[in-house]
Amino acid sequence: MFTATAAALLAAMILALIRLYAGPSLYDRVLAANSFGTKTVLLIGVMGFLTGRPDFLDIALLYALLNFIGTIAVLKFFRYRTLGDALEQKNAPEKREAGR
Amino acid sequence: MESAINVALLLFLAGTAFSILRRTTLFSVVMLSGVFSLVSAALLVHLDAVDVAFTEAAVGAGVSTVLMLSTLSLTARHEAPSTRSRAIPLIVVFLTGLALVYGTLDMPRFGDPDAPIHGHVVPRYITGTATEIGMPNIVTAVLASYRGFDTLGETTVIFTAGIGVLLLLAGTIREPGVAEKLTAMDHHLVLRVVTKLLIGPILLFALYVQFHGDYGPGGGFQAGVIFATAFIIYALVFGLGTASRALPGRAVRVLLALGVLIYGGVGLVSFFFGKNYLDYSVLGPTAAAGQHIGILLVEFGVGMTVAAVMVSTYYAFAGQNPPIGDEEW
Amino acid sequence: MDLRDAFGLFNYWMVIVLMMTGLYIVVSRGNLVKKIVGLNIFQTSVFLLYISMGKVSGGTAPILTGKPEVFSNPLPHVLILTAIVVGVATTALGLALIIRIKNAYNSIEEDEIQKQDLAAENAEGDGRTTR
Amino acid sequence: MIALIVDAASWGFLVTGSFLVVVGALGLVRMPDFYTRLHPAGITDTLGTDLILTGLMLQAGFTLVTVKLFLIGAFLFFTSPTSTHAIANAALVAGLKPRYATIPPRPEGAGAGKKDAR
Repeated sequence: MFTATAAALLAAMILALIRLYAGPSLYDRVLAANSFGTKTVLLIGVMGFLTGRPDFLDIALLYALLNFIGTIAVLKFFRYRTLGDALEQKNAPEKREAGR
Repeated sequence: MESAINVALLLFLAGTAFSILRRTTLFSVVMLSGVFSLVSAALLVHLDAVDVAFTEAAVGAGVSTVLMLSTLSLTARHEAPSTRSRAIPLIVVFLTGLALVYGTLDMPRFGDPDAPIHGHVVPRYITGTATEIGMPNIVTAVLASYRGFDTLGETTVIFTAGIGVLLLLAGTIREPGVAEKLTAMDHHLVLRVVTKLLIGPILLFALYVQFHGDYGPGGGFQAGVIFATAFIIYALVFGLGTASRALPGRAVRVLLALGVLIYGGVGLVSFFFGKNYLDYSVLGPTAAAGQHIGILLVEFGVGMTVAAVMVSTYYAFAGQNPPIGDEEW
Repeated sequence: MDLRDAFGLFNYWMVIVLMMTGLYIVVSRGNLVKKIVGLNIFQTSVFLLYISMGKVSGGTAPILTGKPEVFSNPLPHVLILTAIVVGVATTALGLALIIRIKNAYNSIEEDEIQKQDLAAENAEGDGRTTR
Repeated sequence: MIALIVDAASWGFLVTGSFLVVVGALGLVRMPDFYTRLHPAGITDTLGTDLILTGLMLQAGFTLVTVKLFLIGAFLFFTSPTSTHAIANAALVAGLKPRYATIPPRPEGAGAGKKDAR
């Protein structure tokens, strides 16, 4: 049963990676990375049960606590340092205005 | 299933590495390298290296992404199209790769219990940990006691790197008043509330990791990074000024040196009892109890230095003046 | 070499693929931040090589449970654990250098920096010959 | 008997959770633009995650492992929606427009389709 769950999680991770590689915008990548992180937390948990030593959940706990920092950092460096310039796209003055 | 997970995770790593190679938007590169670290942590758990996975998780989940993003915000966001020839590096890389693959043909097969790496001192460490040190986590025992010298060296390297960052960036840190205004996220009520909720548990978890390292995965290196991450989140959301009121930069610099001093000092104490440097067995009533006290103190020093290096690095990065030439981005 | 052998070396080969990808990024790309990311990939692949060598089939994580069990080799774990934190500290140092380079040259592309260096050198050389 | 029921319930949770996680990931790939992708990524992941963790908790019984699993669930319950909110906010602030808006976009937002193509 854990095997089936692990297989499902791996499949979901592949799908999230496809979105991560494909983009197209940076936000899609951040979203995919974030969702990939949640799936990794689950996979680490299930892997503990698969090997019969489920007492190593501290790593999953760590990711559950800290994984949103990357997202906050992205939001912050977008909005407060870079004058709201839309990423992956230069010369977009109207968006720069929206950012302020 | 075991080997399927192994193969799948290795393929994820390769795919992510190729994707990093192809992207030219540096923000995407940073996000991908975060995912790379995540997958490698899962793979390390799979390969039984729970302590290593814990360290990779602690570092990769926050600190390295935040440092990379702050560098990007100070430098550039796009990679300029390269004008160099691709052929020569490709040939070099292929030849090196082939030579390395040829080298692996003589290596013991993956998982071989009779491989030479498992001989020598390793059986001694595994059997000795229970009797000589008396703690369940073999990795912590080897790290802090059997190979305490190595770890002292590594801690000193981290300390030196922290000093290097401060030397490079301290001259260009901007006025604290300006920094405060620029860096707080006042409009984000959701983020402020959730961050407030989470900082307590993160600090508690760091303490758990610091002092539970003898029994489970964890120890000073991991706990130091987690402590630092808590302060970095605080600084990200509530502003650099608020964070440096809670933990002033001067105090961080004192802790930076104090951690290494604690480590070295514990070693000196055993001199006074007529033992070798970093031999903790004299510190307690019995040898095992002494080892336990010594390892706790040493790990505490490591945690202090690592946390201080990470926090002072973040302070230095976040306090930089944004470059003047914004328009060219 | 039969299939079993090839499977027994799969981990090492994937590690080499990762290592070479990292090396290729470092050698072929001129952007300094990307070079640092490439170095990180190279570094992680070395970590995986060490940990793969330490794995014992049927072994478990080297934390004693009170029962007699086969443990994977703890020594590579110790070496790599410290190396990861040292790695992030040196990465921070590299990034700090990049920030200073950006301040001095207003660019983080290696080609551009070399061009500026060369121009400065030539100007200096001209000054010396006319003197 | 009780053990059998707990086991069956745990399997039920695990299967449903795995199904939801896969469906969410599928949605992440198949949905047409960034804002629609937020739904499968954010909502289904939260429910799928909690179901899988509940299934694992039933397997672990009353041990420290269950406490840790509960904490993982609780923290993900807070952080996952927060990061979804943060990304959506960042995208909106940076000027990324929804591809299929029901309100006709203002003239300056006319290039929404073009923007998405990048």
